Amino acid sequence: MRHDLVIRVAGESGEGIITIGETIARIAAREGLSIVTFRTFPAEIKGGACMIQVRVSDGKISYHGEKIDFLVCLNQDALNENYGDLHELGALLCEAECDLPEEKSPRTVYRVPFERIAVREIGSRISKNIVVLGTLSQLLDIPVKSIEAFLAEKFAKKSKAILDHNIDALQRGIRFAREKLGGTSGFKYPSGKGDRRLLMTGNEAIALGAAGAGLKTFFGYPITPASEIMEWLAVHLPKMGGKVLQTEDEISAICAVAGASWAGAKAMTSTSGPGLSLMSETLGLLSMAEIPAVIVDSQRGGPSTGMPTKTEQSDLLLALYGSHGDSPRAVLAPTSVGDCFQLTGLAFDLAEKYQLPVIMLVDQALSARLETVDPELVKQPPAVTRLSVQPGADGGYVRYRLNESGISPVALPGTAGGEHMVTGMEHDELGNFACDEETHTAMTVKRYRKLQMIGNDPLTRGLSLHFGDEKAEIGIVTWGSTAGPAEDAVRLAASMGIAVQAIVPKILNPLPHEELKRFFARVKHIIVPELNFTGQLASLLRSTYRVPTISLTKIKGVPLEPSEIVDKIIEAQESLSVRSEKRYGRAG
Amino acid sequence: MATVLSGNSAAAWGFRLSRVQCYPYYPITPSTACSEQIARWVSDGALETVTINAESEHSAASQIIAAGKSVRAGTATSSKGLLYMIEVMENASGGSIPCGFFIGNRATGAPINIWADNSDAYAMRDSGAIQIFTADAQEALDGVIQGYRIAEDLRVRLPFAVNLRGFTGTHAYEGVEIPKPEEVDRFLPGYVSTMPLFAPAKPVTYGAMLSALPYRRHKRNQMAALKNAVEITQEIGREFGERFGRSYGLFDWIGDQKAKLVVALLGESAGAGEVVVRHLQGKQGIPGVALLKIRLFSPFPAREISRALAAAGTKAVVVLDEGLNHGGVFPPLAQRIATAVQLHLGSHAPKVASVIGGLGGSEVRQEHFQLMFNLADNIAEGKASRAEPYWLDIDEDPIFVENENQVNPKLWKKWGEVWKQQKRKEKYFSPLPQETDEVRIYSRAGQGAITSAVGFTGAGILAGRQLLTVPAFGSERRGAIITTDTLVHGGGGQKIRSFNRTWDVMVLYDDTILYSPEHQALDGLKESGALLINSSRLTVKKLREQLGAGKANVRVFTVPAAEIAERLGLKHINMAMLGALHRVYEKIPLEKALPYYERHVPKPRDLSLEAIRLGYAECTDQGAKKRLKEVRLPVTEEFLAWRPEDHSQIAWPSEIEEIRAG
Amino acid sequence: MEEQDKFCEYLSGVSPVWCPGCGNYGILSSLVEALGEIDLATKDIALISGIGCASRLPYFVKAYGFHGIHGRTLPIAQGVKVANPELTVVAVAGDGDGLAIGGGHLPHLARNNTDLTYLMFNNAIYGMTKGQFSPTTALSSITKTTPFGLFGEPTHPTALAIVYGATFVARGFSVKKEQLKDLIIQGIHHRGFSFIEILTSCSSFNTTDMNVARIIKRLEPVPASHNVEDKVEALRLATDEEKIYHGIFQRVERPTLEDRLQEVEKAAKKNGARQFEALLGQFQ
Amino acid sequence: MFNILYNRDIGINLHSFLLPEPVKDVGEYGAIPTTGLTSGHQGCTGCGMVTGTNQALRALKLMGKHVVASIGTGCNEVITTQNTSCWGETSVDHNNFPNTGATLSGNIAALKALSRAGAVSPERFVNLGIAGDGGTYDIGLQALLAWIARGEDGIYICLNNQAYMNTGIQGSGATPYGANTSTTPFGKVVHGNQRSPQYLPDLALAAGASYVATACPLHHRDLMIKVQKAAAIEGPCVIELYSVCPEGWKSETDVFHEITELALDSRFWVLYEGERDRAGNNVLFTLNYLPKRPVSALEYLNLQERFSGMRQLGDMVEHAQALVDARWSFWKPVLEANGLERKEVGYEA
Repeated sequence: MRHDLVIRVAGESGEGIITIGETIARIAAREGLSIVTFRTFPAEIKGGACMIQVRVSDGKISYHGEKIDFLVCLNQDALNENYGDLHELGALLCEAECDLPEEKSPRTVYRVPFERIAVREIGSRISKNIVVLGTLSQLLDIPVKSIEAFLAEKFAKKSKAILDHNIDALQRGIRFAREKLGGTSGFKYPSGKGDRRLLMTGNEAIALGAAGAGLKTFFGYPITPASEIMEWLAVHLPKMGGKVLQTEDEISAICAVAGASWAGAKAMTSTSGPGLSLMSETLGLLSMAEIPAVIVDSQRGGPSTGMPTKTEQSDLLLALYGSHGDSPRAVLAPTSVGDCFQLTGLAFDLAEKYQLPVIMLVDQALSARLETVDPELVKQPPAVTRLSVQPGADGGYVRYRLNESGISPVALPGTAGGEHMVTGMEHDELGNFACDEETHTAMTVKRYRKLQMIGNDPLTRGLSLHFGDEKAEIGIVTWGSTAGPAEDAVRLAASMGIAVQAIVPKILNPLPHEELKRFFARVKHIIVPELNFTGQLASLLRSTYRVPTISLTKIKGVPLEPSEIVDKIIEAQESLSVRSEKRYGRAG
Repeated sequence: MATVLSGNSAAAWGFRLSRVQCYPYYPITPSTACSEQIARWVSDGALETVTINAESEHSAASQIIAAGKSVRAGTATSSKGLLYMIEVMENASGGSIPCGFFIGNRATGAPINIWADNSDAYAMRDSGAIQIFTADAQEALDGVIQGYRIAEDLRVRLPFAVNLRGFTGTHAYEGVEIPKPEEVDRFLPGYVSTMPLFAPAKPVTYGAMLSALPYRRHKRNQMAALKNAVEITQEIGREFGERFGRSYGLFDWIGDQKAKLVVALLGESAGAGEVVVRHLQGKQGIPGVALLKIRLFSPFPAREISRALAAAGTKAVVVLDEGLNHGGVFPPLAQRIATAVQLHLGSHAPKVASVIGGLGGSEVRQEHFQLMFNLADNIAEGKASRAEPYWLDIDEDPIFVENENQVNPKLWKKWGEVWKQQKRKEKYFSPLPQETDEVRIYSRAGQGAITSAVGFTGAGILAGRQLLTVPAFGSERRGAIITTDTLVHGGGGQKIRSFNRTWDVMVLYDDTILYSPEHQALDGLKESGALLINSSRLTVKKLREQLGAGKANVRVFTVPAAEIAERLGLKHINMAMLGALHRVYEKIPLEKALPYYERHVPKPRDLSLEAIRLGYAECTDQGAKKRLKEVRLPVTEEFLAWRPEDHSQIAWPSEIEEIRAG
Repeated sequence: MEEQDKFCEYLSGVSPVWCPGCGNYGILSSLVEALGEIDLATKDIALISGIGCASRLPYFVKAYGFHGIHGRTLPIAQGVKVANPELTVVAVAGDGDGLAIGGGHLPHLARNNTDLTYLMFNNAIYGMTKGQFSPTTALSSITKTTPFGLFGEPTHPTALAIVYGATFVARGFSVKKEQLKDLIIQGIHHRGFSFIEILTSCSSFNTTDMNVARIIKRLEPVPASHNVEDKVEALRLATDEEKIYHGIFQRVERPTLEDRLQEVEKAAKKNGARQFEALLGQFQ
Repeated sequence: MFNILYNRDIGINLHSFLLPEPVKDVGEYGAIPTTGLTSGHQGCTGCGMVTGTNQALRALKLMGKHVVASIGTGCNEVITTQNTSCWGETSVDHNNFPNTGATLSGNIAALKALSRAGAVSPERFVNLGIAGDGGTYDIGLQALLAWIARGEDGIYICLNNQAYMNTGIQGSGATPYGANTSTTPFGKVVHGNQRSPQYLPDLALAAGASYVATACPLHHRDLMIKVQKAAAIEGPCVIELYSVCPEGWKSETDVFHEITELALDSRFWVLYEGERDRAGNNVLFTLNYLPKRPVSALEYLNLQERFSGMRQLGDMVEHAQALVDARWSFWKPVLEANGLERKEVGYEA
């Protein structure tokens, strides 16, 4: 049976809350355990409530856990905010003076005067979080050696005094736990299998994936929650000969990507909802001029400024159709940090191979989620570059050749004899403006057949997650980070005796028609859980496949929880037995 | 063997064969082409003439009269040009200089009008020159040669003018026999000046000032000399007939020898009259009718004409004048005939009526002659007629009036009585049979339609038929809609020079002409006719709709001439259209015409011939198949029909059901 | 190579679509002559343009052309230059394209000193959309969208470029083809962001305000004494009310964006270039 | 137009750079063997025109040429062909008033045609056109300039008596400023001819004439030499003769000499020549007569009553003097070359 532990640390932003969470995650990952984290950010720039929830498990997990086993609150606000999520059988470690709400008291409460230890005994508030670590190491039986090794690494560059100072704080925490709290809490830290796992956030995985795919030029504009991608690349891409440039706005970024890609470099930008809206005109240009480009959209609460630090999946229709006119683009949706790495590589491959813009939809939760990734996954895939040609001095080069494959070979600027025009205007094969009806029809067909070819491309086959009982009549279709809670929900439902099967397509344009059609044939109910108000995937499926989808939507700025999905499943279950008589005669 | 010449070119040949030695010229429509032809020959060295680029007609005439004192000189002019010359013409007739003029008759005066009538010739009638009126290109050529022979005769020694109606004469292309130079030299010896200037031994003075006595004696001699020209013209006309097979006289009497009714006129408009006369001859209830086509207008052969009328027992003569005698009693020709018959036949003189028509390019049509013979009939029966000229085609003052309110009361007050007696007799208006095929080409100026029609005429003549092509255009250079009419006649027998204006074949060089309200192009097309259009846009089906019910069985042809021209890199579509015309009008087969075209199409000859063949081949009446505009894109229909996965097709639910079942 | 062939070598064969009498013809031929004189290989020229009459220019020149979207000439051009520094990038935009919708990008390109040549065709009207006012239309003008006279002060593109710190700022006039050709040549040779405002006439929609005759009367070459590094003097010349100065206002040498990126790469590779695998360490 | 070159030496000039050798000097008038017009013409006593014509014909005959004269209507024509012909061995073709140039051109063409046909040898003949100032400056100008423009070889002589004399003294294009004629009367408001005169040599040169000259019968050698030159030079040559007309100028019939001398000395009439080499487009100007003594315009005007009104008005005289001085300033380079500075005749500024 899988053993996992859900720890949540909450408190005032700036008190090193996140460091506690990341340290636990890092140590677990080094021991081969699976980690999924979930963190929230305060809207304010400095200060304000924030929390990080770390789920450690020795099995394969993809969700940060619904109920908390072990809650750590460093101030009263954090306690009031997070107390509700604590499992009845969970334990609470909190600042000494906090007082607990009456109506529900957890089984065990540990009160530790962290503030007093840090300020008065050690003399520096900032090392309070190390004291908490020390306490936790005892309560959760986390090997102290691992913590000390991690601290040594973390402060290696700093002076020895600071390291000692932190070790001292650690020891104080340990001592206090042993002397005052009775040593252990009953929640056992799972023991790892030993083969180290990589640990990274979604954004880091995307950036790494891009670097691996041979990204040459990155143009971006800071926007929560995507900025980390640019920041990571700014540090590491130049090492590989790449260039990163922050532009004056998203429009300039995406246009620079268009220019750079046309000039022959693999180019990418990353942004969030508001940025993608600004980029929509250029998306049209990219698909009209058939220029490869990768655009990452880390979705956040919308519309407009919305909730910058909150997660949502409400940019789907914008990603699919955003731009005036029929402008084809591929849309991918990673479900996990591992996916983030792999699908970024795939995005570059598709863009280069089919010469069109590819949008990768992640959301704030996934972007910020720290998760372990299997090292084998993180390999540099063979680089795919666009079909190029050297026309030679005699010229006669035709950029938008209407050939059988539908993919016109490209003469990169600088190639002799390849002089040509790319344009946003409808054009003939040579690239000169031509607005007669035949040309427009033929060229639009040429551009849209690419989606069909992507659908049939082995690269995108088998890109969907399948879990649950093949024979179940209730089906779940979801996308992106909601796959995690969906998977837990299926497992939860199964444990309640309700058969459910689920499919999570990772490519949303073109949709994997065959897989989805076979899935719909197998089920009677199709539940579509997603983090947006209008049920965007649900309406897409309904319009594309004319199937009666049941939409489950949530826009609270935090991911769906398995229990919410299971409630819907139960509801479907009951209605199924009633309605099936009406429609299908006796059930079964 | 006949060559296709326009009236102007024929006159130019006249000058060339007469070995004219000095030809000053000044351009004026419609006679310019004659001077251009001479200029081309001189610059190519085919003609020895000394040409002078005069700065005005007045100077040109002065130069002719000066040079005429030593060598044979001549030029061509029209309308206002002739009026400038008249100021100097007296010096020629007064100075007995036998120089020659070819006049393309055209209206004069305000308002300006570039089309034909005789007002310029009439303005010249008092300048003392010989005036010969010709009816077609052949007569013009022969006229010039005979003109020099008459003028240089020592009994005459006066200048002469050969007149041909503008456009319908000067620009009409037809088969012309060009006599051999040696034969003409025998007929017309070199010119010897009686008082040469360049003879040091005999210095002479021209243009001295004479006081009253010597002046009046001189004038009398001059008149006598002009009078001699009547008899000499007849002599020379007969001699020309013996040498070249075409004899000429003072006038032509066409129709019944014993003609009670005679219509008299000058020049080219007689063509329509001849057709009417032949049609009316021997008709039941129609007395003898004849057409008096007068050739020698000045000196007017009064006695000869009077004697002819008397011999024919003519009772009534209706004279058609294509010009005016401002302030006079009758227009010039009518006045001359009226006085001639009065003076020569006294009480036996036939009654004379005057009709004015054909002014400023107005057309003298066949029905006008029917009107005039009807009028003559009434007059012959003693019905009253006007002592003033009648007018053709003037609605407010018609020749016959059914009822009073048809005309303005003032006019009725004046001519009511006459109108009452003048009755319209239907027997004169029976429809005329049409022995000729008529082809009309609508094109835009500058498209080369005339060149193609002239080529067609030449080919037709080579194929043994008789053709006449008459272009009609305004003063525009480029772009205006112009018409080019061609008449095709079976060949032997009477020459026909009159259009019926109902077209057997109509050719449109530009499909937009269909929509020109002013032209109503399709109205004149015969029921059994054929329509040929240069168009790659309009299909035969669409054209049929345009034709409407009335013309259901009209054969319709389209030819993509513009594309053919473009393919061959030719500037004009006229050769392709010519080829297509042979397809539509089979009576002149292309095989017969090709030998002619090999020598007469415009350069580059091979491309023009190719265009003719392609025009013939690609002319179709099946309705151009909707050729997909040659898609530049190498894609198939299926490709264009492709759409992204459309899972919402009607059949869709079944697909899920299928999988469920499957 | 005979003069004429040289000129044709740079023509793409697509015949220009501008109205007869348009000033752009002069600019096109000046540009082509300039390219000929520098003897640039057509394969190394990238012509970027936005939307508008001016932006149709790349179709007529034999080179790598990018006809982008309205106002985004500069960002696209910057992307091209960053990705492929060997290319000689010439960006083309009109006054509406470059100063209205695209105005926001100019300061940043100038700041980055991206090594490209920016030709702004200033005919003080929206020509392509047939006669609306543009940021440089004179105050008194009546246009389709200001039937009762304009309500914004016209901007001076050259002044803007100077203020934004462009390292090469010049102004030419489509009729003065010789001087314009020299300016373009110097602009291309200049390492860094060269901004050339080119006054041009719109024969269809702006014959009053941008009337060639009236401009020629006010035209005045930049005094030889002008110090091309003196920004204040350049600004005064650029915004002079009566006289329209043409010539080079500013020419300063500053490291280009490419130089900066090279330095960044050098710094990043201080301890050796890194392959992909080397990056994974931080996640262990 | 053309480059102006000046001939340094002043006086009668036998040479021309358009001719290989100089023309024959005719010598004393009496000793010339040839005859021009025959007697019996009806010219007025003291008429300068007939004398000019006569001298021209005699000069041409001296060269052995048979003259074919195309003459325009005018005083000269009417008085010499009244019911007879006084033209002696010259063949005359009087055509009409406005077309002297055209008639000349016609006869030249006839000569060309005849010589082509081998009927005559062209050098035997010279084609001469003669007309008055009205027939040249006004009604005949178009024909004249067109003839010159066609570059046909011949001579055109204009007998300039400065008005339409035969029809009763009407103003013409050549009538001097201020002169009183029946159509430019010296009235109270409008004082005589307001037009400043044109100058035929200038018009002829502009039209492309090969040789132009002014002459007057008083200097017969100068006149006859010029006529001979004109005959020898290929291309159109134009000579304008100063023809005294006592009738029209209201002067005494016996002051033919005095008027001419005053005209020359007061520079109202300048004797000069212009020779044009068509290839180089240069025109060499030669001044043939230098005024012997300074004569004011007033002095010249005094002998002719047509100027009686004008003489009273100082400003008009001044204007006339200004016209003359302006015209004379053309010769400044020649005068300077010869070191002659013409002192202004003293009259109040």
